[in-house]
Amino acid sequence: MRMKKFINNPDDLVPELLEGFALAHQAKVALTGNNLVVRAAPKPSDKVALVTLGGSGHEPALSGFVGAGMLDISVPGEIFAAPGPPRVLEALRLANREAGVLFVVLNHAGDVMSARMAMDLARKEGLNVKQVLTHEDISGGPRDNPEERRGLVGCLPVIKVAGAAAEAGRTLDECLAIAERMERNMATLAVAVSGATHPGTGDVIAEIPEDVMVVGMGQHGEAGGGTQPLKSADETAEIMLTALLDDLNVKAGEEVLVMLNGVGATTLMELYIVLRRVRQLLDEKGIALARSLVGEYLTVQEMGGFQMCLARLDDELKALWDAPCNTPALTVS
Amino acid sequence: MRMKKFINNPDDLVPELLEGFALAHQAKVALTGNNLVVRAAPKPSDKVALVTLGGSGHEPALSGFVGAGMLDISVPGEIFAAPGPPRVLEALRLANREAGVLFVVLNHAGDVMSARMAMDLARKEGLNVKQVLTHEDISGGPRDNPEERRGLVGCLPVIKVAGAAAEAGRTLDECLAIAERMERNMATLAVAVSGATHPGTGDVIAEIPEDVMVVGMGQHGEAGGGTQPLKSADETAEIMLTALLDDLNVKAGEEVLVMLNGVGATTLMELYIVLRRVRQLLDEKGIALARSLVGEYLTVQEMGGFQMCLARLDDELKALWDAPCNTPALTVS
Amino acid sequence: MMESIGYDDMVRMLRSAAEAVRAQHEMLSKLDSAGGDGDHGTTMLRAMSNMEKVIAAASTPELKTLLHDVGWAILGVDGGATGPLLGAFFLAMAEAVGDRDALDARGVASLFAAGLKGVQEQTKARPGDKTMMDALLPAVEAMHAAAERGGDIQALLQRAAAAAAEGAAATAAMQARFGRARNLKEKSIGNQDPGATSVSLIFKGFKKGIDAHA
Amino acid sequence: MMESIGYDDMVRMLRSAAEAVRAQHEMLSKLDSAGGDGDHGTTMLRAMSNMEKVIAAASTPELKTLLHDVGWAILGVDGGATGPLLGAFFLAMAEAVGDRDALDARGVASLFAAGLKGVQEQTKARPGDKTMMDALLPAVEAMHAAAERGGDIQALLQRAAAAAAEGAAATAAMQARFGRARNLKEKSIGNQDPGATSVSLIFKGFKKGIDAHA
Ligand SMILES: Nc1ncnc2c1ncn2[C@@H]1O[C@H](COP(=O)(O)OP(=O)(O)O)[C@@H](O)[C@H]1O
Ligand SMILES: Nc1ncnc2c1ncn2[C@@H]1O[C@H](COP(=O)(O)OP(=O)(O)O)[C@@H](O)[C@H]1O
Ligand SMILES: [Mg+2]
Ligand SMILES: [Mg+2]
Ligand SMILES: [Mg+2]
Ligand SMILES: [Mg+2]
Repeated sequence: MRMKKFINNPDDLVPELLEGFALAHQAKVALTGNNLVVRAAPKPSDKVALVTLGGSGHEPALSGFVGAGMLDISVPGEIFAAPGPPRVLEALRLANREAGVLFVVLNHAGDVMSARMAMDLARKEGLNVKQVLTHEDISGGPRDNPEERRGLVGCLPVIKVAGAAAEAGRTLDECLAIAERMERNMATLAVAVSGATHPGTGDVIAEIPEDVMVVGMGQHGEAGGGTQPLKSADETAEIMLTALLDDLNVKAGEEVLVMLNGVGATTLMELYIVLRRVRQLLDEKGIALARSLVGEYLTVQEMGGFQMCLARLDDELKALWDAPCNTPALTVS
Repeated sequence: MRMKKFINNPDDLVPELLEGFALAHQAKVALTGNNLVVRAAPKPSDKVALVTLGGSGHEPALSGFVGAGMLDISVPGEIFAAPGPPRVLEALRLANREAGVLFVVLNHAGDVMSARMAMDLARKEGLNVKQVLTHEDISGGPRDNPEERRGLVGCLPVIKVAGAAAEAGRTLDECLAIAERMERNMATLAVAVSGATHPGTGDVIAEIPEDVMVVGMGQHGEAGGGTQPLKSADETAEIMLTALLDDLNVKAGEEVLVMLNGVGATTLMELYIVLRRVRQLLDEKGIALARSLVGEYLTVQEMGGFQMCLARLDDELKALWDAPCNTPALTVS
Repeated sequence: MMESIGYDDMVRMLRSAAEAVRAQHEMLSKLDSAGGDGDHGTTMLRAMSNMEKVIAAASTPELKTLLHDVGWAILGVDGGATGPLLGAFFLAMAEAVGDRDALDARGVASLFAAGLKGVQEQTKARPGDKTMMDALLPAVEAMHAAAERGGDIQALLQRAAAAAAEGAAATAAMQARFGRARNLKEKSIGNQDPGATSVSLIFKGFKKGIDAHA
Repeated sequence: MMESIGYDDMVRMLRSAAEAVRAQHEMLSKLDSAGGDGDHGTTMLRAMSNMEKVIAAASTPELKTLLHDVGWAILGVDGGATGPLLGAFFLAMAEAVGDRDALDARGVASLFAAGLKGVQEQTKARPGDKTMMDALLPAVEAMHAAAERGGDIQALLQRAAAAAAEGAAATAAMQARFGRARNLKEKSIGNQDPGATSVSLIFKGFKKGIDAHA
């Protein structure tokens, strides 16, 4: 059976999708010769630049966050595979400036390795780059073992607040501190109900039995999550929110952001139903749902499921979250 | 087998999803007591108001287009079912103003009937309402038989340009003329590769055999389309674009808008690949791809497939398309 | 022989129609699955329970108010094609009944004829198009013929129910030209139309409601 | 007995390694499907053809340039874990080879030891963690031992290939602690590690490349 995707030669997936992406969003982004995604209108060079890297196949992430108020450059890799260090190094060179470069890396083995190597080379060249690592997937292990925690959709709030800080003219160290504060104050959990097909190989990347859901599913259908009977929207919301609140130790009176990120086949309809329950539960606990974001931001092809990201907000983070941005995947005006 | 959706009692689908929708987008929209979706900040009453109606389960459509620059009120119905005339009439009453109300109706039997009845009652009450009907699905029949043509994602450009005209203070007749000009100059074709589940009943709403795609699929998986072997992205793009160009009789030197609307499980990755091919084909024909829009705007649950909407643009329509808007599903700034 | 019906009879008829539909709603959805979107049973269920609520809440025993409220309540169902058509049916009857509080056989027949006209204002569907019209029109015509022949309302409702059932059955052989099923073209042949089937159930219910009390 | 290798030998070794990997890339992806994301074979294929292109395009016959370009070309593969690790291996060898244009057995052993160190700078994985390290480390150690015992580079590569194959086979019994497969926890036991298998194929290729010409 052929996979039911509108693609051509699987070897051309990434260049073809990037060509269409740049075309669709030509007012906001552009492609360089070696497929780095940059802003159509570059940020003034006296402001800190933001760079990230990551595998493709998760559209709109991560290149969808390139634009005013968020990223300056994204380095897209192959399908589900981090880009190699040479292109990452080129991106860092391209972004380099006196004000400095903040490099946002999601905790996945390939990304981290590629980033580390590029950072080593960048430092040798005297580039002014600092790195923030996102690892907020609580299914990976306890909070004090951050290396085991993957980076999921939490990259978005980190990029958003650090991007806003950069736009506001904050220094590299300030941007880094803001990114790290956001990072420390967030937690994500994913649930999946149905698998997806790897568009390059045609392999099913997470087969999930009937009547079952997997809580703790990784960004590419990596196994390891807790399999349990399918639950209602309300029950699922409660299971996930409870785990996240526990992990972050959120107390009554605090303010939070909740992001619900559909990973593919799960509808907005469902995410809205879940958000409604999240609010009810937070109300009961006296925690304020200060901000929310519902949509598809970091997908896993046509997988069914979603990621719930909870983040504790302070006044500064809230203001940065609200700051305008204008990217293909997120616009705040 | 239970359907793999995060829902609760199927009877509560619509109120629950609307509650979450309004919560997620509270800066832009609000819910009235009887679940009309209105703007959070109403438009000045000296400007024409835009109202639409339609079944739920197609999120973000249609309520996702309520906000500055587009709709004033949307009347969401049950899952895949038009709202009854009483709530439509209430929406028309709520929107009514001296400047008038433009009522956008998609050509589906239930919507049309409900709209007609509400319009009759509205006229009896002396409300100042004019209606535009969208019916751009070329699979329904030839151009001179518009009643047979369903309204698909073409509602979006119509709402966009008419909404921008209203915002600019144009009269009701002008807004209507603009909406009708956009409507006459567009054509849509849908392709589906995999079915979806009706969230209310659990029924599969379009079973599509392996290795097959259906060109001309309706918005709810209504049968009637042409079944053919699954094609590559490039071939599918060509089949669809050729049919649309033919229907609209677009000539070299003209400018078009192309919208690719993912209906559920089909990824942005695929849509970008298709858009890239659309541009190549238009280039070959000397037709300018003046604008494009790629995303999920009018979905059919987790169905796999997409709608391609082609629209001929003139300078005025282009300017209205580019005008700012700020709605849950579309933001232009 | 029942020569006249009043408010209470109408209430019985309506309640019995609701029961008849409720008993068969799964079958109705199944019929709709074949060519439409499979929701007709659910929609009819909602329409009928809206109707029952209105009946239970009625404060003044006026036919006009009853029929109007029933029509409006059915319109309030988000039911695609069904709501507006069936709602228009009752609204037109309310209009026609005026301030009468009792109806003889001719009165009943012309009341239903007015209902039919209300539906026809909403749709161009004609007999043979495989819609609810294929049950409704023969039922109303049968009423008219029965009223010409004599004054018994039981007989009149009996004829109407039989004609509606026959009309609904005949839709199986038709090709749909209205509603979602028309997209099926020739493939729509073979299935009985759900809307016509509902109408026949409603007329069956009207008859039963009167019979049970006669 | 082969006492020394130069630029042409290295080219033969690398080309033969590419062939060995290419012949087995489907098996490599299959191994990766069990615990990872099933792309290891594809990634290795890309890495190897990048390597071949660089070799074909080389203009000056210097070992240092060759190894550096190979390392950089492999890094250029968007290959998740594999690119950086394997790339680092060759880059570190390039650094270590300096401007030598020929290597004796000890030289070869220490060159590969430098490569290993380059990899270790990129990952904390140790033998027993079920990664490519389980093939690479024994292979490099076997080279060292072989070089101590005598100067035959063929024998040295023979020992290295055998040790890598053994190390790769042993990963089947291990629980993954690095890479995507670590998410599987105990369930990762039973499958041979794809990265270790690649390394053993590469060493097999090195040996064959020399043997064929010796
Ligand atoms: N234009 C029309 N005119 C008359 N009857 C119609 C029309 N469209 C649909 N119907 C009737 O409605 C029935 C379907 O009702 P229902 O399933 O409740 O609505 P929908 O098709 O909107 O889901 C059809 O079987 C048919 O009898
Ligand atoms: N942190 C690590 N240290 C050492 N080797 C690793 C590490 N992570 C992965 N590997 C090796 O890489 C192999 C997987 O390679 P590949 O599939 O190409 O990369 P990815 O896992 O990113 O898809 C594993 O079998 C393992 O041998
Ligand atoms: Mg990979
Ligand atoms: Mg319906
Ligand atoms: Mg129906
Ligand atoms: Mg892999």
